[in-house]
Amino acid sequence: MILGKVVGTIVCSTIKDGSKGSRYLLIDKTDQYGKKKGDYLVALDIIGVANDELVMVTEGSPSRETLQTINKPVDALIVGIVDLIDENDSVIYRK
Amino acid sequence: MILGKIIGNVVSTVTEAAYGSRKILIVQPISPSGSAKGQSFLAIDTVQAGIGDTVLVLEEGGSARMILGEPQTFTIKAIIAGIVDQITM
Amino acid sequence: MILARVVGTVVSSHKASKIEGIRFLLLEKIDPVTMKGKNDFVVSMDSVGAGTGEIVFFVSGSSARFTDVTEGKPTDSAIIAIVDNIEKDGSFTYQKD
Amino acid sequence: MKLGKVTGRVVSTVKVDSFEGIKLMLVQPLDEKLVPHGDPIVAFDTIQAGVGDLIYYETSKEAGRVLETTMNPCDAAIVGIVDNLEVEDEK
Repeated sequence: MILGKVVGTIVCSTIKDGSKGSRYLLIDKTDQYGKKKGDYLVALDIIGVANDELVMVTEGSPSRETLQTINKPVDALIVGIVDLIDENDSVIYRK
Repeated sequence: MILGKIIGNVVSTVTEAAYGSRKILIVQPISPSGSAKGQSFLAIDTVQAGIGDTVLVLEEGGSARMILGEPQTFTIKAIIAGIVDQITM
Repeated sequence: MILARVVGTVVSSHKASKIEGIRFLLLEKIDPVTMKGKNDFVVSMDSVGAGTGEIVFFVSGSSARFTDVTEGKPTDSAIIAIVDNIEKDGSFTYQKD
Repeated sequence: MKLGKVTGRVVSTVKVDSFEGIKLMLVQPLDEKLVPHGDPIVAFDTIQAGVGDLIYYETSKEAGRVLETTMNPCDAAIVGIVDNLEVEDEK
């Protein structure tokens, strides 16, 4: 999973993802310290994430491996909100 | 399948249970002319390949499990499926 | 999923029989903040009826086969949505006319 | 599989159900000369790897197979700890 920050939302009225009311968020990829890289992707949110939160994003076909996304056209899925990262025994990110 | 060259090996005792004593080698993807391209990765050996050998690598989990005769639950993607003797173009 | 602008249509008269009758669009990936093109292009199957100039996002890899249009088709890229607006940090960077 | 080094831990309380109870580690991808390559990723750990360990990990759909539950949106999992690494000398 890669790390990224939620920076915005994408609203679409014409969408063919086979489900209603999906929430697509704009994610800026970050390093382990939460520093944004200016490299964006759109990811599906099924867990309820707020703006500016550091999240983990699964990419590719594993994104389809949940009950909500099975057999859906999705290649980036937010799988968790990061509370804390420690690196070499020191906390480098805390929510 | 892709062409690769064996550039190293990895010894590991703590692994996923199913890996057991399987041999793990470091593969550098190469072009048919033998020049390195892209990032190296690890693959399980099934053909007794050694360092310096040019090999055929299969990078698809289902096929890899089929060759090893392992069940669906076995975590694997890349295996070395053959040693290349000669490439003609 | 990656945001992109539809910059053209790709017409191919000689193609695999399995992909006949499907519309192919040429997409340029964009930066969602400046809305400028990144000079990085991809050909994608259209499942939503997007037109030139519209902002869309597309799915890559095996997941691209999971739309009505691309089901069972050999594809690695499919447009799944036309974007109405993009909100970043509380303000709109893009709003469809 | 790819080589990497475990550099830290990641804690997450709000996550998809199938991630419950799984250890998440921060892994820095390395090349065969153990030079860092790209940004760190978050990977599943089911073999009790520790911070500082040289490991190898599996990516994409195969990674989710380290768990017995079949539906699992995991795209990276540590599958082994490296004891010894031998790389051919540059010629």
